[in-house]
Amino acid sequence: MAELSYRDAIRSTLIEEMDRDPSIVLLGEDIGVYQGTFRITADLLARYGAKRVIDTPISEAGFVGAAIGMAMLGLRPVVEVMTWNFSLVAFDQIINNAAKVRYFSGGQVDVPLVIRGPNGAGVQLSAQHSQSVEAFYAHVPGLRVATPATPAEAKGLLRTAMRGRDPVIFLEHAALYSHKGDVPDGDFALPFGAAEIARPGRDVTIVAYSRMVSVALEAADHLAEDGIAAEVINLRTLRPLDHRTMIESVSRTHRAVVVQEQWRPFGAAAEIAATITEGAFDLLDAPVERVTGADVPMPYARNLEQLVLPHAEDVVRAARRTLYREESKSGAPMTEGRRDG
Amino acid sequence: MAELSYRDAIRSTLIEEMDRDPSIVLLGEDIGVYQGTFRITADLLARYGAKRVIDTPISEAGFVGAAIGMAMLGLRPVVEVMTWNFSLVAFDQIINNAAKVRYFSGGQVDVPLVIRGPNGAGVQLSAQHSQSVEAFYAHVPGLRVATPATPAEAKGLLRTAMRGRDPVIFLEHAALYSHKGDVPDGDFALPFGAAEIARPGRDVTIVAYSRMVSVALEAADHLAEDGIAAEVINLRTLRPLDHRTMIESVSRTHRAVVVQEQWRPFGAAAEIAATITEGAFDLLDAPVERVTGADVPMPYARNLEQLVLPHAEDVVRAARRTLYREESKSGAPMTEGRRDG
Amino acid sequence: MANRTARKDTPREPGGVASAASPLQAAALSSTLAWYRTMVIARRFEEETERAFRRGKIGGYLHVYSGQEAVAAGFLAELRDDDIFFTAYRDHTHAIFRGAAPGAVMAELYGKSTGLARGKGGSMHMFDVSRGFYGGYGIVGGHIPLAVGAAYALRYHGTDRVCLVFLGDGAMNTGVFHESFNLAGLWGKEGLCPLVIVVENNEYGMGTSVARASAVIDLASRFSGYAIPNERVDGMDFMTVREAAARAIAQARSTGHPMAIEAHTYRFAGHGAADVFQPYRSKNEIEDARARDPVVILEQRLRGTGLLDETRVAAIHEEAEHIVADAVRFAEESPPPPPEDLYADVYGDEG
Amino acid sequence: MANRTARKDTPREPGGVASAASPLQAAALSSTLAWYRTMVIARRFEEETERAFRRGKIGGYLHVYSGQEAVAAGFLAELRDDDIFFTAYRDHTHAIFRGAAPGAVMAELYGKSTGLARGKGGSMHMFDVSRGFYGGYGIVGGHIPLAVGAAYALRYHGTDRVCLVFLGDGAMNTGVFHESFNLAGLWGKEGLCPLVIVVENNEYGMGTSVARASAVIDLASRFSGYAIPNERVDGMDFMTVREAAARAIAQARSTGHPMAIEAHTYRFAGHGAADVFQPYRSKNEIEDARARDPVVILEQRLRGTGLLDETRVAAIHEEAEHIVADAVRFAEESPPPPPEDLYADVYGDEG
Ligand SMILES: Cc1ncc(C[n+]2csc(CCOP(=O)(O)OP(=O)(O)O)c2C)c(N)n1
Ligand SMILES: Cc1ncc(C[n+]2csc(CCOP(=O)(O)OP(=O)(O)O)c2C)c(N)n1
Ligand SMILES: [Mg+2]
Ligand SMILES: [Mg+2]
Repeated sequence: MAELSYRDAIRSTLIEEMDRDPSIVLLGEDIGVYQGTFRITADLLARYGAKRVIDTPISEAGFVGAAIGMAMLGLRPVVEVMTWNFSLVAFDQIINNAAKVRYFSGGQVDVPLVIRGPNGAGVQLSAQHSQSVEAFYAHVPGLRVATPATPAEAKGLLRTAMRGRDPVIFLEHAALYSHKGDVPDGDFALPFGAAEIARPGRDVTIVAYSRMVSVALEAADHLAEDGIAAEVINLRTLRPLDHRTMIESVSRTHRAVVVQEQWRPFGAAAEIAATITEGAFDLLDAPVERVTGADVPMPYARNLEQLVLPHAEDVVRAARRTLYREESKSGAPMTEGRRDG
Repeated sequence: MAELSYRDAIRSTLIEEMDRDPSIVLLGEDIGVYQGTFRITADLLARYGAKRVIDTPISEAGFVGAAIGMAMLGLRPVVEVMTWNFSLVAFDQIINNAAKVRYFSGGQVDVPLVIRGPNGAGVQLSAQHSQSVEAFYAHVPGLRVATPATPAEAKGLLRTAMRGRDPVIFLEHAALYSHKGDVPDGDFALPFGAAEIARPGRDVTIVAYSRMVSVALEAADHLAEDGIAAEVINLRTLRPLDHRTMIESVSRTHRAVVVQEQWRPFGAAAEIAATITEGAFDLLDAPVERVTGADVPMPYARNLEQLVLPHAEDVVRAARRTLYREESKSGAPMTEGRRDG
Repeated sequence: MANRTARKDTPREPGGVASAASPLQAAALSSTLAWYRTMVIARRFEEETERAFRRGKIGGYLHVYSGQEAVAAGFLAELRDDDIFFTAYRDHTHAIFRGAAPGAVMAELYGKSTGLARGKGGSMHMFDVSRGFYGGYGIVGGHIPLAVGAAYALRYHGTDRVCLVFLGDGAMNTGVFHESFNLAGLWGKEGLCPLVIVVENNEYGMGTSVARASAVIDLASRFSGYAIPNERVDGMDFMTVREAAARAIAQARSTGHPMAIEAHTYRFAGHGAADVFQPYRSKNEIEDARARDPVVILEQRLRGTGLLDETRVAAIHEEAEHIVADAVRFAEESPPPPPEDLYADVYGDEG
Repeated sequence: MANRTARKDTPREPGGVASAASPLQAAALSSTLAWYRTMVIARRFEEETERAFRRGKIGGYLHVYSGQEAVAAGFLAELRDDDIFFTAYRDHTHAIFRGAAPGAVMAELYGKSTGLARGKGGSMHMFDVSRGFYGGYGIVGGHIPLAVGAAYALRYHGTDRVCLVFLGDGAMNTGVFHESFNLAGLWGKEGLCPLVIVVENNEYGMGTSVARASAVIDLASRFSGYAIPNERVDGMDFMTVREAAARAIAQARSTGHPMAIEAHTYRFAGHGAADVFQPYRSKNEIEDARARDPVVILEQRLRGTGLLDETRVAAIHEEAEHIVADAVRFAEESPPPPPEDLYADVYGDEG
């Protein structure tokens, strides 16, 4: 057990796996000479050489596609997208090639590809650079989607991703890179599709992933002061999605809140809420509440950005609503209506 | 009132609006000399000339982006994507420019852009050419998403789209182009965000859009033989999404089924089901059922493709489950588990 | 570091099921006569697919290669057994030229479990990885970067294998074309991209001529923007293509640097089976092009050398009839994929 | 069909609020001296933004233009008032050169409601549509097709206005670069694309040099692949740039065909405020580049012509201090956007 930052957990996993498996190569913009915009790949060029740590031009579709071809030919590429926003120019390669080629080839190829990088918002990068892309990718069969919330998960899920046979969308959160936490030593790996109960509780279940897990835990603290014992579920991966853990929890708490950073309509929280409702309808004492980011392109101004992002107080209010300790949002405020465009 | 095919409803609307407004231009692959792969634009090159009917190279990001620029400078471009699958190479242009530029410019520009073309599956085009993209686009603020199910809607919604100030994702369904139906004459337009009750009923609400509306209506017929009066809601647009009509219906029927062609996880039906549950939780006698396509890339073989797509019988069974006339899927079959990757 | 694998005498059938035998087993690949014979078979095969499409036996899109045979033949004739290649969706003929059983190709078009992709892919997605065919792809230009990365991987593994990528003139206007070949040019400088690029310039992307789709019509010249050596050849003459292919493949193999060849050819049929009226080109234009039929051109060359005569030609055509008929029968009689296949091969790892 | 609009004497302030006056109102744009003065102001402005960023007054990314001033100045000096332009995210200076009040630009960086984009955009998204500045964009290459379509629209409306697009060397490796300029080349053949393309080649895309990012280093030559006339100029000399700009803009205006100019320049500061160590280049390299500071080069030229002397230069620098100080004060004192602004301008239509 060692204390590592989320950043170092990722970096050390890359090193451990690259030392162990020469078929692993890294590709991305400014991951080598520049040492990586978030320094995840610092010193790796010197350590492994230019053949294994490949600085690319600004050509996401090109190098993501090339990585798919490498993966089909026996390499294990790990692509860094400088931020997930830029993956949108490679969207077709990820959706139409990486996710599907195994299937439409009748199972003739493996695509052991990991695409990783920072996802999400929070540091005033404005509309084009503040997206959370999980709802796009988790919709697509053939992909796996990981959303680590802690350093230990970053290591454990990345190792599993790097040893698998399928393309993995590995969504780190920029705001978590400096967070520290205990990380098991050695060959520690975490399975996909297995959520964690981050905090046990009997009164209400709060489901979150990535950075929103800390928001959920903060909310749980506030609720505790109020005598409300919230159970916090950290999903860890969205595809596969762990139905069982959620349903089992809700069958005890009879209430659920789902927290998501991105736009509400057609967002990830909708799938999670629908899944819980389908699996535990008769056990629910209140509708599953969704706490999400505002349905607007991310504004630059700090005060507006803070209005967009979900905060612990929002989660607390939602949890209290499920317990009927707060009046509901019925007769939704003007902004609600506008939320759906 | 005239009887028109879905195809002719779209084509005649383009002509009516182009005759009326010289700022409208069409762009797309093979829409001119080739007359359009689905002949929507047949003869329009001869009628309006090459300056208004622009044949493009295979450069979706380029010409969608160019159309955004045209829209910012006072033109009203209507882009045809040969199929929506190809919009994925223009995804960044649509998400990061078309949807957001009004916002991050502080409201200094309009983007009166319509992107239209066939969406969905059904004719053995296999994995790369059989996608329904609505969940991707309906997630994004700044976009409007229309999903006409009938010739009248094709005309009424397209006219509204072509007269608006915002980018519209206009999702036609290839399998509907030859469908005929009555279309009001003259300046007929339909508002966005206003769903239609395609068939009234008191026992269960079936919510659908695009081609799945006919599947829902077929199911309603079968259910009727069984003494079950299903109300069918045709959403018409997904963004904005008409909450009121759905909630109002469910408050009468106390049961709902949502039908969607595409992959279940993180699909459009999740948002619809979550919205209904949030708005009518106490009125629901059963969990909202989702009937969706199988969670696999679309296979080519006809027998497998038919297994993927939702059919009326699936909707009937789901409706009967909400009425507890069919045992539930609990202890979900093996395929269910695999559905979520 | 050479890593030659001898062509397997009895190649394993796709999907591991029995099917009609491959025509390529009958004669040594190197022989021009064998290639003439294979081109005749491929042409007959494509004509048959169009018939089957009209009869509703084949669904989806169907893009045939008739008229362009000399391009794929010339290059695949020079490709080593352990080399690999990628194509767009106009891919039936490439599969047959590489040694896939026509029955397995036809079965794929019929959506049968014995198909080259087990019925999952159809016309646009032929795959025969056991023979180095890494697939046909349907998004125009979308397969290009895969080939660039595949070439890198071949060198990374320390082999002298090369990768070939076939693409159309229309694909040259896609963004991914530009990004991919800039990468190829960069990696080639390090000797890490043994890639041969084959532009199948058949003058049209669907209904749009090269001149209406590309700001420059000398397509090969665009590769200069990526420091990739390039030349233009007559794609209707098998011998010419094969010579150029030999040079390009040898170059790429020895240098690890990409080479590009634009083969000028013509599509005799419509873009796809749905392209009936072809308003974008004249009957005359098609007639003129057919006057330079690559199969006929090769036939005449061989008659010239005495390797072919009337009776031999007739025999080859008759044999082609039988092979294609067998392929159709095999496809007809093969079972559709079992329902369990629906969820097979979505993932390689367990749930 | 000329459609000249006189420069408004008191341009409306962005967001319609009062702010520090624009430095460009003081002198006729045509005067080289005025441009020297404006370049001095822009340089001081950028230095101030870096200070403010370190003080936590500015959030997000911050990309300054120091060292590249002669490029934007040379082109914008030749742009007519009714012409338009698009840029990437390194856009503060372009906004100031076009006449935006430094206070409004600084207020945008501070995320205030008086900002050039009402505080919605920040450093990467300066917009001043009233002056034909159609914005700064953050996705590399993403703005290029917008400019191509905008140019088409200008001609479609029957005007002789032109569109300028600034892009970086790194943007030349994006797919959308290729797709967009192929379209521009095609539309230009019809006289429907009055576009001037300005490549701001500052030798690096973030930490990646042109030679490591592009298979060819003669970037201008790539435009030949789209039949777009192109030339390369010294981007450090305002006079040289301005001459080339005059030619290119006149050409595009008269022919409706795109023209491309690669201006060779250098970025004095890090890529962004976070790029402190700059491991990708040496101190010496930066020193050498600073020896050809575009502001100093223009100063020396003007001293040579007697238009400038010691006292005049000192006065201009002092004035710049005041203007930038006023801009900062204006930004500091401006209010943040009101909460209601959150849902404003998501859509243009109701509901
Ligand atoms: C990105 C994308 N856009 C559009 C299409 C539709 N489409 C299929 S084939 C084709 C023409 C391709 O022409 P070319 O590359 O010359 O190949 P050819 O068909 O001539 O062999 C088009 C536009 C597609 N498949 N992918
Ligand atoms: C598609 C995309 N990929 C990556 C980035 C991250 N990024 C921002 S600026 C930049 C370098 C751009 O270099 P260049 O075009 O030369 O412009 P310069 O910064 O030198 O002015 C990169 C890689 C981005 N914004 N967009
Ligand atoms: Mg072609
Ligand atoms: Mg640069």
